[in-house]
Amino acid sequence: MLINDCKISQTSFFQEREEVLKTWSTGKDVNIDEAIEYHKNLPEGKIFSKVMKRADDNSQTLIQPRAGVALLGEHIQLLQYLQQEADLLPTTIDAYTRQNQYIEAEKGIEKSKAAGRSLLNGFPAVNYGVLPCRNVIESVSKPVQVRHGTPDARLLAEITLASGFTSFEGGGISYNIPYAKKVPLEKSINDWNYVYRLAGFYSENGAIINIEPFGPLTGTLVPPFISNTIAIIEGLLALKQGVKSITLGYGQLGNLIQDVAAIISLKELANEIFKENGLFDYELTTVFHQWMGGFPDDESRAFAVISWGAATAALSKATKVIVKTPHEAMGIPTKEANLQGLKATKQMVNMLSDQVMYQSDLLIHEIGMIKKEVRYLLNRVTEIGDGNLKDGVIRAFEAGILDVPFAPSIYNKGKLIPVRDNDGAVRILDPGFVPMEPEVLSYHKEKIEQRARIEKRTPNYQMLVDDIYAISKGRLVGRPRK
Amino acid sequence: MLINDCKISQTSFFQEREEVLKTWSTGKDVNIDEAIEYHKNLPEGKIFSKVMKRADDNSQTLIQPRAGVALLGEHIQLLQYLQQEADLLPTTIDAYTRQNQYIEAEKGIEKSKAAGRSLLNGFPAVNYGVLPCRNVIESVSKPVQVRHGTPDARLLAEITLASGFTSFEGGGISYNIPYAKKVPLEKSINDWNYVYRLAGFYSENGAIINIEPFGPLTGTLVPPFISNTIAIIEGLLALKQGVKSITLGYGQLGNLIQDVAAIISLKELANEIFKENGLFDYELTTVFHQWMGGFPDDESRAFAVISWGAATAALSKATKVIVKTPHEAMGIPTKEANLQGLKATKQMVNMLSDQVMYQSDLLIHEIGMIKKEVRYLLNRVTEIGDGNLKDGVIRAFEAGILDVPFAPSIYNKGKLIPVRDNDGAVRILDPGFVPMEPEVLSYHKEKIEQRARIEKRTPNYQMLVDDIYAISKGRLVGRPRK
Amino acid sequence: MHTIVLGVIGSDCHAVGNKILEKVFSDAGFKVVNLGVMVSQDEFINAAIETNAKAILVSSLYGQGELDCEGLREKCIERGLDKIILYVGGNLVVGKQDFDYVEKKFKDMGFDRVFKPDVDLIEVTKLLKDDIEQRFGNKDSK
Amino acid sequence: MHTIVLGVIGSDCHAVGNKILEKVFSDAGFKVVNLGVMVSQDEFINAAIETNAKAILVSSLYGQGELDCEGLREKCIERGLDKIILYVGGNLVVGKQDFDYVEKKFKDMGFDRVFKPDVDLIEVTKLLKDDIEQRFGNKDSK
Ligand code: B12
Ligand code: B12
Repeated sequence: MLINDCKISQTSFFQEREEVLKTWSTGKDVNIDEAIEYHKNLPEGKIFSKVMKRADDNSQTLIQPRAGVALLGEHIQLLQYLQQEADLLPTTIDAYTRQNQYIEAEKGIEKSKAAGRSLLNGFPAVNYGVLPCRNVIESVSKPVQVRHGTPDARLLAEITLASGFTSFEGGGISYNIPYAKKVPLEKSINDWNYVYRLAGFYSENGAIINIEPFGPLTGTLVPPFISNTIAIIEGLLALKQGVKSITLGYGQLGNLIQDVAAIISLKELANEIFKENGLFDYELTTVFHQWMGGFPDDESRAFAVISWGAATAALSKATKVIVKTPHEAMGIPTKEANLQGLKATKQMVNMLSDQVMYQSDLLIHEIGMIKKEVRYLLNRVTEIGDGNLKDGVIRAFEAGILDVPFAPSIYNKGKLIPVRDNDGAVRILDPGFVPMEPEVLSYHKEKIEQRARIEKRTPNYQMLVDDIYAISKGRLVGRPRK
Repeated sequence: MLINDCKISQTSFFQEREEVLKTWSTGKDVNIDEAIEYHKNLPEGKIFSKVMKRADDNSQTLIQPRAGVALLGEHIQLLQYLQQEADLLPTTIDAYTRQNQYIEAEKGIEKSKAAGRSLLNGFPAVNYGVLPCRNVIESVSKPVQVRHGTPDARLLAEITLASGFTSFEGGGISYNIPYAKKVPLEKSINDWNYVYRLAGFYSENGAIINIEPFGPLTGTLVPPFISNTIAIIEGLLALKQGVKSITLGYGQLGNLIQDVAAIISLKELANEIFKENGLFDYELTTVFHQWMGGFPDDESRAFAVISWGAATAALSKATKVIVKTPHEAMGIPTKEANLQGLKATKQMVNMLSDQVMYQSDLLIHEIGMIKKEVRYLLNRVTEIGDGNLKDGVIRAFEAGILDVPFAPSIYNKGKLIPVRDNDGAVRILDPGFVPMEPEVLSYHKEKIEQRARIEKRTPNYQMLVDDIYAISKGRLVGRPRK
Repeated sequence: MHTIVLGVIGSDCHAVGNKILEKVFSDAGFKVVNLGVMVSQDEFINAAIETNAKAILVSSLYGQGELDCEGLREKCIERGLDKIILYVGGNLVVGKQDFDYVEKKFKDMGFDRVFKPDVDLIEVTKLLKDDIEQRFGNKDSK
Repeated sequence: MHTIVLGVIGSDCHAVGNKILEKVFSDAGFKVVNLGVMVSQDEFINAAIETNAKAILVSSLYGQGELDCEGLREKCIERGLDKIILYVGGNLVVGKQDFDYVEKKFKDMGFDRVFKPDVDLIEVTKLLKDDIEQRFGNKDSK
């Protein structure tokens, strides 16, 4: 597949920029030239792309939590506390900021001050602005990334990149379809092309910004070929805008072979496709998310889910793993619970870092399968876009060719139905309008029928519901209730 | 290999029995005929062999804790509490009883009553006697096993089997060499042949007693071929005395492939060798022990170690897994901590029960390797015993042909030195007097040299010490300290 | 058949539970008007008025429910929905907090019932039927 | 070179830590008389008398140390070892208990120092040298 999307021109980028910086008062403090100098003076150990690259070279798996609270001082304390165990730090942004509701976020800050605890589910970076955010960067000794879920993250990117954050999560599909209801893809892709261009501009000027599309999407039974396809698309879009450090992600599903195959095929195929498109000047790393769906509320059981995610991440040799906590099912974790998740993960990753990956027929088959599915789907998307990836994506979602299960967006068809097979791998029960080669689809169906036979029921919505609850109720496959 | 050990004759068994029952006052209450009837009236769900067999048929992995306290009422409460999550129950015996120090145990009971908490590290079943022990069996709804570490367990077996315990752990090697200092093997093997004969007598009369040799031995870097050899020897000795349900065990070392290979080769080879020896009338199941060496004292890290054990057990399709707790490094767990270990394990085992085992070249190679090593060693043991297994074992330990690392027994040479290879698998640095085929030994050495090269040091005692501490300090291979 | 309005309040995008709630309440014989995710207080109230609903079932998963739900009862009364039943469920506040505290907080805001994430939904459908009959009488009137 | 006696008390068979202690204290310049596992109070005292040891290092891992260590100090005094240094370390009681409580309990029994399992052993060799010099003077006398 070859795409013809182009880089945003310098003029139109800077024109748009002017508007963006006006959308909230803190925008006026952004000075990109000064910011680039600031980045260049950061020590290597605080630069995301450097730390990721080194880990990848050493086949290491780094660990990173999610964390963000409303108040600046507390947010800094939180990160300082977590860096004792974490290799990479996050700053998770609150849900109002994600919707560009800065007035609501402002209220949230005030109410949090009054309540003496965070009433926001993250750190409202835009409201704080550049200097307070630099405070975050300067108070810790590890690289910090912005993690969020924002369809229009232009201002957030301007402010946080200017503040010295060296990595920015998201993409025009992955931060729209699972996170928004009514944002047109045309808009979110444009807005994210802006973000990529901004990151590209920094990078071209010697301040490399790592970009990480959000792999897990809705985190709920998303088949690997869907999420890998979207990850590669977002990777292509980002590289086209001059991004040089890209981390592609995937959310654990629970079947070891499928999960390892997903990470391996993601990295291999992304490299192939980037190069086919004449893109060579980049560093590609991977991120594995511990299970992103519903967690068990018992903390001991949650530890097992966390540990299995850590084990799979290490065996897949993902460059980093995003860590859940024993509080996952209940609410945003305390810093102590967050550290617990990190410690369990670190122990596991370290114990497994010394182990080689086994090569089995099953694994090789699964890798081949996912690559084949992704290539096929990518070709359909480019075709329908007449070679233009952005147009292809928009039309593909419209037609249901790209389809993410359980997504809240009205621009997502929601016709594809996944269920687990008898080994817990996620397969396609009904592709909806997603194009799949007939023999591939029948492989999926066969796998599901095998499970159905064993469970003595026909695969239907109830099977899917059982799968949704399965891990939180203590297993992987949602067996019929007795 | 063919062995000529014979079954103890009825007369000499009952002669010895009379003496055994006199060694503590509670012995006089044992009535074997009544006891066999008692067993026959137990519901299937409380019979160890039945529950194990069913699990094995369904490729399920059951979970079992360790637990025992000094006072009867509290011990019952403890088991009732644990059975909400456990599939199989234990009764762990205190260390005085293990040394037949019933007077000390009596004092321990009294002092525990006075202190209001258990001062013994287990349940002193002999001191309680048959009827109080039946109270245990009748207060719970799952099968209960005696777990201990007693070189001379004749009276303990008499009392607990008469009480309705349907499984008994141990063997003449595995409950001597790691647990005692000065007990001659001749004595412990004879005493355990008595126990096996007793279990055989029950079994021949319709009350099947499950016997489980203690696989992990010292739990500290015991190479799989050593522990598997001893497990198979004890299995043979047990079957020769009429035992019909046997569970062979293995203690996790931490490298996934080696651990899975150990369980698979153990089961396959045991079956081969039992049949070669004309033994057919038995049910063989397996038990996998979560890591038996030093644990991390941080509870979150302990959860990761527990979870990795659970995962490996499930992937190896062991019939049951013995569960550690987050308190492991600190002390005998509270009942809550014990339950936590069970919950994490259950979650993991259930999530993985749906996954098929991968067949990789590495795994197949490792299985073949262990089988080859065990066969070779078994043959040397039988040879040196002139076909008699008991004599062979005694002479083999004397000559260092059988040798268990870190064992406290003066009858163990302690010349074999294991260390981990670069993937964390346990290999032989120095076999001492343990016979190994040259090409096998050089395979081990090569593996270790590979690690030594990477670590830029020569393999020595410090490497071994680093390996001993490794898991408790957060990794699998004890890398040089910086 | 009782009509009920369902939705996830505020800027919350968690869609999975919402789809399951729709299914369970439909199966239990309710006429479900599902507004999906990211629903404002006004959208809830408009839909309830338009469809003559007996209850509004609010979900909040993302932690900011405490901020989003404030004033909903008052607004309902303002708009003439003086009898409407208000349920709320999910991960209602930020962090793992004592449920009694959370329940009281939302009851004080005017919710009739407050649910944890792991509530048995079949039980809730029964509760809701009872509550509706009690508040509106056994007939199908508002 | 100071002589010290090492062993695991009572019916305790935990051998791994004992082997490491022997190595560390030998490397640190002590003459170590290692009695191994399952050592009775009398065996400790006999060895200390025979070898003119300055300290007895007791290990207990299996939880019953509380029972096994009772009276060791008194017995030492009875047998004329009135100045001997007594250290104890390991998992000293049954269960995960507050270390302050454990330390006090064993100090009350007459131990000079009480150690957790994860103690830095190099530190302990230094402490022991200091303690010996303080109690016995800088010369090699008892
Ligand atoms: C999947 C998931 C996501 C997916 C959602 C995809 C999608 N669009 O649906 C993604 C990755 C996008 C996501 C994003 C975020 N998430 Co989220 N997410 C989850 C997760 C893991 C599972 C949710 C789920 O689907 N469960 C399965 C369904 C079946 O269960 P359920 O949602 O709980 O719904 C049931 C019950 O709650 C109950 N119920 C719900 N409402 C009502 C109402 C009534 C009346 C009744 C009776 C019952 C009821 O019945 C439902 C059906 O059984 C939960 C944690 C968990 N539960 O394990 C976190 C969680 C809900 N997310 C959380 C957060 C904070 C976020 C983010 C803000 C990101 C962040 N800071 O990390 C963003 C939200 C952005 C936004 N605008 O909303 C927090 C909320 C924290 C809190 N309350 O303190 C949670 C609890 C995780 C955590 N511990 O931090 N998330
Ligand atoms: C391996 C092991 C075994 C092996 C021992 C093999 C052998 N012969 O050596 C086997 C399986 C046989 C075993 C048996 C039992 N064990 Co065990 N075992 C362990 C385990 C997992 C590791 C011990 C170890 O080798 N650690 C590595 C070494 C290097 O560390 P260490 O032993 O702690 O020693 C260091 C320190 O303690 C310190 N130290 C020790 N003594 C001293 C003294 C001084 C002066 C100083 C300064 C320092 C010091 O320095 C040492 C070197 O670093 C521990 C739990 C853990 N730690 O994770 C349980 C543990 C010690 N065992 C325990 C128990 C109860 C038993 C049993 C009674 C069985 C049972 N009920 O389950 C039997 C004991 C029977 C008997 N007669 O003693 C308990 C003790 C409980 C308590 N104190 O509350 C523990 C803590 C497990 C638990 N949480 O239940 N065990």
